[in-house]
Amino acid sequence: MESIVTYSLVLSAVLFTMGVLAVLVRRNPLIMFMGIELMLNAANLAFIAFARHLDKLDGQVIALIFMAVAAAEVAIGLAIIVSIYRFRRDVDVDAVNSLRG
Amino acid sequence: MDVLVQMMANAPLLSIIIFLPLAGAIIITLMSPARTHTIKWFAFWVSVVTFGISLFLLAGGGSFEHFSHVEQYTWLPQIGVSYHIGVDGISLWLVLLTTLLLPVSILSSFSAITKREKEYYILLLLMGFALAGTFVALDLFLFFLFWEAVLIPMYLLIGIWGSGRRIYAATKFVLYTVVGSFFMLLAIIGLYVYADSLGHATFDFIWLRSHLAPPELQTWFFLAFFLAFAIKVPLFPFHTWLADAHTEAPTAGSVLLAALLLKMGGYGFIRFCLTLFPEASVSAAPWVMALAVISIIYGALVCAAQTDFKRLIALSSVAHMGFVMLGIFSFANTSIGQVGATIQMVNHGVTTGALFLLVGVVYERRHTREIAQYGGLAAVMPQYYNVFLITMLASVGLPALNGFVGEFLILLGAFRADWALGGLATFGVVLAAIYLLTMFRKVFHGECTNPENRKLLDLNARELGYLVPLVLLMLWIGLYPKPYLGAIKPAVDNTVKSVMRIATGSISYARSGEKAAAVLAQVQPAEPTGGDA
Amino acid sequence: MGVSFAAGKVSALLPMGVIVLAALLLVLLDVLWRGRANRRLAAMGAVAVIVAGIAQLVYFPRIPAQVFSGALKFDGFAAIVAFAVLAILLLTLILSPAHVARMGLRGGEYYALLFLSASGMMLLPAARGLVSIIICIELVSLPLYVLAGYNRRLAFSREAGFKYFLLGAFASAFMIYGAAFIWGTTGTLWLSGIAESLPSPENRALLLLGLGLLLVGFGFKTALAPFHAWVPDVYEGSPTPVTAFMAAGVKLAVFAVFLRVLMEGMMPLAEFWRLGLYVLAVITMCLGNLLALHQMSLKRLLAYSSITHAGYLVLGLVAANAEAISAVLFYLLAYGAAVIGSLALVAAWAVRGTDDVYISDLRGAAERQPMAALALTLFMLSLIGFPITAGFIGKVLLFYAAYKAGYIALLIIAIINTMVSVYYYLRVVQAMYILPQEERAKPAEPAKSGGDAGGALSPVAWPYLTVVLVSAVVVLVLGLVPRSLLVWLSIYSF
Amino acid sequence: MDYIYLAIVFPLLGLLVNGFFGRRMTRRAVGTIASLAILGSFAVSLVAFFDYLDAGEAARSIILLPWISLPPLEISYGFLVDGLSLVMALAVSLVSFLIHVYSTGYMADDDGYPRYFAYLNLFVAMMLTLVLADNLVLMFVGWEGVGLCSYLLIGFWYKRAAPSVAGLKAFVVNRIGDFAFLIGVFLVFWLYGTFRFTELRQSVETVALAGHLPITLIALFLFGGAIGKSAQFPLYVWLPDAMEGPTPVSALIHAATMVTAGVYMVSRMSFLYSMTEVAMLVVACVGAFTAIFAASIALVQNDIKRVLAYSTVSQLGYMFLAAGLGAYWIAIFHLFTHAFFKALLFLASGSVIHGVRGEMDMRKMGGLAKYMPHTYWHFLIGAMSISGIPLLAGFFSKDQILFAAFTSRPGIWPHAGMVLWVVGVVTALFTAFYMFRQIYLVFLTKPRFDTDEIHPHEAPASMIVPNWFLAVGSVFAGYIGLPALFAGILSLPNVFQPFVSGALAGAGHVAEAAHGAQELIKEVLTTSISVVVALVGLGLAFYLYQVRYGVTEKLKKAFAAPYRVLLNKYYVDEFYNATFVQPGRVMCEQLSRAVDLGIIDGIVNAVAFVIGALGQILRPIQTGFVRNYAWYIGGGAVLLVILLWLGLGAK
Repeated sequence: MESIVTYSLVLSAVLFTMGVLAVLVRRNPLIMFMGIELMLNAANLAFIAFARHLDKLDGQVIALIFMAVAAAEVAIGLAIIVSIYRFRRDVDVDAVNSLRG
Repeated sequence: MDVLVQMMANAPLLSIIIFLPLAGAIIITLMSPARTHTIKWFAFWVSVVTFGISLFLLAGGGSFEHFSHVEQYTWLPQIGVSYHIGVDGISLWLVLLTTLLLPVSILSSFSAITKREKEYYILLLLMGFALAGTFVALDLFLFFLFWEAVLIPMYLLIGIWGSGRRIYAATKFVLYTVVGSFFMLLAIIGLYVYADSLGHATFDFIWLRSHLAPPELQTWFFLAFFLAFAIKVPLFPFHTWLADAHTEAPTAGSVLLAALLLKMGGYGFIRFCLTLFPEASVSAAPWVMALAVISIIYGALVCAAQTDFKRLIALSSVAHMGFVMLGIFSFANTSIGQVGATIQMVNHGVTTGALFLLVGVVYERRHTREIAQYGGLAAVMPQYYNVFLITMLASVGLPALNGFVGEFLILLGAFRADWALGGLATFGVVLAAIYLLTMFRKVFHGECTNPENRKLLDLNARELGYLVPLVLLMLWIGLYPKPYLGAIKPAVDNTVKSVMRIATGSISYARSGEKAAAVLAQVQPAEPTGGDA
Repeated sequence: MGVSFAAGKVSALLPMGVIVLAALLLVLLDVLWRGRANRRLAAMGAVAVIVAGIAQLVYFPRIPAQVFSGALKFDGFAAIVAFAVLAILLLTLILSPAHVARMGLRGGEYYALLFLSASGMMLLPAARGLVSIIICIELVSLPLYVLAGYNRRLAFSREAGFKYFLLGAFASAFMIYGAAFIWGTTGTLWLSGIAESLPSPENRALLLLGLGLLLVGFGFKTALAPFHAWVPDVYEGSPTPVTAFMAAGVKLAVFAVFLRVLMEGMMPLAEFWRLGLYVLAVITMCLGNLLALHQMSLKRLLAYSSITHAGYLVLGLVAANAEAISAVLFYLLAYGAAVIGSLALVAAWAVRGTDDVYISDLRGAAERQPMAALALTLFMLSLIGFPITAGFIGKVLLFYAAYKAGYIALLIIAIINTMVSVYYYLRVVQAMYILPQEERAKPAEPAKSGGDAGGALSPVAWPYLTVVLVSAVVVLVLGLVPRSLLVWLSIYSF
Repeated sequence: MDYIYLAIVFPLLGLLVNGFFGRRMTRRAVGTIASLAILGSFAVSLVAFFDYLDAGEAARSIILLPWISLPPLEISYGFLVDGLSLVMALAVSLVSFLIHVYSTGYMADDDGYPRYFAYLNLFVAMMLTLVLADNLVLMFVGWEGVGLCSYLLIGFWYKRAAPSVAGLKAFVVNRIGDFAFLIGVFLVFWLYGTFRFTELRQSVETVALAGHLPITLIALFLFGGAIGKSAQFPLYVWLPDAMEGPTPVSALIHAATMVTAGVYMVSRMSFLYSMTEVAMLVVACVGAFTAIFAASIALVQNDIKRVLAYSTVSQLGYMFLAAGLGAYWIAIFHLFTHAFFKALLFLASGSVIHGVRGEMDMRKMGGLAKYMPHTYWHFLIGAMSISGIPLLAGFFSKDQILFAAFTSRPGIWPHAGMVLWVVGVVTALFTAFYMFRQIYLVFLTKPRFDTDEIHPHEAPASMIVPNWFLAVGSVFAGYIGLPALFAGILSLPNVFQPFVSGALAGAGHVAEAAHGAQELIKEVLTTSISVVVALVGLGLAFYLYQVRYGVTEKLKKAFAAPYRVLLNKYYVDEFYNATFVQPGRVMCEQLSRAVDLGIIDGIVNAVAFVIGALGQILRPIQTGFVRNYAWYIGGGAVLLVILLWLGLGAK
């Protein structure tokens, strides 16, 4: 496996982990959501890298598709988060737990 | 009349017996809850008609060695389930007992139940439906269906119309039973898979009976079935649901519980365990017999300490059903034990059913079950005294009453299979006398001091109406059991054939003393060779 | 399959085409009718569903139909799922108007979103490549994120939507990342392809990593522990019809495709994922049951029960044999019927301002509304897996499949869980039939003893009643005479 | 003789009539019906008796109906008519009839009148079933049936505590015996495959298994039943308490008939017993011990009926002693005579009690002879007969028992005969003493009751007439079975022995032996000894209670300790109470509370609790915080991947 592929894979792994951590440790929904985007892009990066490795175009196509998916998610997600904003000024997710048990 | 008999002989009797109560229940759902009087009598007559029809089972005059009145319709061919029912000497009397006790318990509820009558009678009829089905199902899937169908009506009967800690009792009853039955379901599926592996995916009892699973499989299946049945019976360590359920249930509920639900266990053992898992049954026999004997002794001892009228009778079932279990698993070269067990199931149904009805009579008048609350009733309620006396004696196993026939045969068989356990069990006869007579004494003898009791009314016509038939039955079975045994014997022999072949091969009866065996070698012509003959 | 963009038999797409169009149409109509046409919209939608159903019937794929160079492959299995989804959608539509009105919401997008999600569900079982699968799952989920939080007036609902979305997106990110690795190691995303072009055993680590991450996504959608945590909150918070739609629909569609992915794509890797799913199944069953024991809110109880049932269903996945396919599908249908029915009653009885019913509110239901009580009892029994109900047949089939595959230990765990579950399902029956009005069932715990109004159950309005009756009938029919369904399932499995 | 079952049917009819319509009929009618029913049985037995003689004394067994038939198990309503059963049937029905008649007077003003006669009829039916049965199980039916009737009749006055307790005690103690009996029955079946006496006898005698353990076991277990039913040591305790019942009941059930069932059973199974010397010796020893043991207690009792009760126990001991020595016919003979004089004694005592307003304590009686002459004579005759005053029934039967003991040489313990004889003689002494002590205390010494308070009166005719019949019996019943010696002197052949011996084993070797010359001498010797002993006892009583009236008080002080022991019946009841009853009760309560509710049910509830608790404990994991949930997902992902890789490692 040529080095560039390996590097980009490692990079994507790092990105993914950062994304996960962002979701796990940050309390601001927007930042968490960014983390998720980071994870998605890590995935895309992985696709590209593998495309290079396998020498197939599919990977890049797939990456594009998933960007679209990500975009859709953003649209929905922001809407939802905004709707939350409407009702509570502070957007600390740790304040949102009226449903539990 | 003959025409009628003919007609009935051709009719799908069993299906009618099963579904008539169900139909009745459905019709009642359409009635207005306010019209309790109509509902009562309607339910009553439905059950009476069912009983009448069930009598035609005997009309054919055929022997019940093999299944008769068989009906089989494919139901779910994709998974090899068929609606397959039939009755033989073993189930015959249990079915009749069911159809008899249904009207009895309905009649006994007329004045006892004063709230939500509609639901009550619907549930009673449903019980009749499910119970009858359980005893005639010849397809394991169908059997399990009816087996479970009994639970919910009984749960509600106890829960809604029960007394005291009724919710606890009801929940305990269901959960306890479910524990067993789901494992049984697993085993049933296992059997199905086994049949499937033989290229004939089916739940059909008849087919499975002729294609036994290999012993090591049998052992597991047996254990699963054993748990389910042992809990229902109930056998010694699994009996604690019984006391609460029987005690808190309304009278009719207790009657059905004691007389029929417990029989589902015994019946299950003799019909399914012995037939489908002969090797396993034989190797388990010593343990089961031991448990049975423990149940007999332990149950009796615990009874002796009860202060609650109903609880005492409830626990006495532990001892009595212990006898049944003992009989079923006493494998020797004879089927006497199993025959005894089968007839004893009927006896216990009649006797204990009657006892619960009798307790219900005074409970309805006094609303207490404390034995201490009573005393000196003999003077106040002479009729009641006499009926109770006979019933109690039947329960004690006095000769010339039904209890003796069963217990005698069981013990005879058990003694052959294992003289030590048989002997111990025989001692249970003494204990039964102790706790029942003591209770009897406390309730009926002595001065009637409590003013509450002084103005107690004796049995009225309705009460006599449902008690007398039972008493007559006790006398009949006690004095002339021939018709009953005549139908049971061939069926049992036919059922236990395979078990016996294995058992007589194994040690399980050589234990009745090498000496005796040696003597038996010399003594003969009179050597008893029953069972597999 | 290759890369050629043969459109294939597009006619097979017609049903979901109808649904998608309907979705768009509903948005337009909503604008036209200025959002005051809740009922009419629902009616329109119903018509569309029926049309789609007919289309589905007409173009029933007796021989599997490839579309978009095999990205979608319509076969009997997919068709059956599609039918079921349509049925679920229809029932939801019947429920919705009344409920939407009661909650004082606007109709428009609500229906559109339902339809979009439904179209995704219909596509899912037909999807044949990981990409299409993931897209379909997104198509199913995104509208639901919104619907979950649709009841904006209720904090619960907002919170539900928020949680569902955040976690859902999180999970799907895992899924996509997993897909990347699978593609990278096998060079294909076609299920059939994956099975063929597996890397040599020694360098499968990455592939397995990918598979694992993929399973995370599926686990999340099907509510397997430990990915289940969102379920109770979302189910409780969402508008009840949406909950019903999710519980029945999402489970159905996702499990169907999950089955395909594992059995068509990953079978050679079975030895690996079986272990993983085995463990998940055990955790899921036990956790779901134990947490359900003390619930006060019927909706939440059902949420936990849905987790438990997901656990049971995994038995089928682990077994992964021919029997399992029809068993899982049957079980899903049985479960769907029961859960929709019960949630319909929840919606009908919803206590003012909560969109939920507490078990303690059910007291005396048997006397006030005997038929409804009877129906709810029936549903509970079906969820337990009691004879003469669909649930029983479903359990038998499922257990049979698992037994045949030789997972006795897992079965025993499942059985024990079933026993435990009896307790909390009976609590519902007990409340309705046994407990008198005045006395308390269990000491209602402070946090949630809100709706203890003491059996002030509103009478069941006709839309709810219809749904209840339909589901009751289904439960009974599938319980007593499931012949034809069993036949279809045996023919149209894959 | 096929009609013999009618003997059982008549009383049953009486039961039904009195049971159902008794409350609506006059007392006279009830009494008459009951008595007639029994008379019917007597007539039937009598006719059967003559038919039997005509038939050349050939045993007949009639099978009426099958009862429990599961081939090879065949139990039927079959009756065996032979000398033994006929003698029993005759004695039972005759005595019962007389007692029925007596009861019509004695119970005249009791409100349980119909119930009383219904029970009494049932009893006779059961007793006849017992003696006529041709198989062990049917015999057991009668066996238990009479037990039931005794339970009902002892507890007849259920309103008072004592009778109902006594009834309970009787039933339970009997059950303990029956437990052994049943086991014997099972053994019989599994050894010989039949319950019918005739077949049993064949297979026992054809297959020589003498001294074989199983046979000994059977014999001992069956004897266990007899111990219970016939109130032998250690199960005799119920009989004295049984005196709580109405006196005629004590006379009929607890003296004349039921309690002798054990003796009858042993004789009926004699063919089996004579196969095992061990069992025989056990029977003899238990009998002898019981005889002297009970007699010694009777010496000091003050309750008029208890003395008789213990005397019954002791007389039953004699019978077993005889049976145990193989002298079955003598056992039956003594049973026969005993039925008369003991019934007579009880009925007489009944008349006394009736005369003194239910007083039973002999210390509060005395000098009643002049108030109730008939009763006095009855009692006197009975007493003389039982104490073996020459030429009365009791004399002959008891004398032959002692002679049998004197001459017998059991193989396993040759000196047993002599020992048993000594015991028997001492018992005879005791018997004579306590009987005449009773005579003096009750009838002869000066009154010890307040004469203005109580005006003793003679019993009505209905009570006196039957007693005269019994009195006659007590005098002459002995002459049908005279010992060889007297048979020679009075040239009255012994008809009894040959009549019953057909049914018995070993045909009483004792008697044949008696023809030898030195045997005659021995017989003279023993006879004279027992006569002397009887007279000594009489004289002692005369001396202590007549000549030096009151000296007994001094004696009581002198021998305080032994007196108290005897008065308290060796504290046996207390012993049982302390060792079995109380511990048993405690154990049951502990079992019920600690084990059943505590442990077993505890475990069940504990399981439920643990599951529920787990549910509660786990709930907090559902925090409601998105980030926790996210953590779960992340963790789950790691777990899952690891699990998958595990599979890799495995490969």
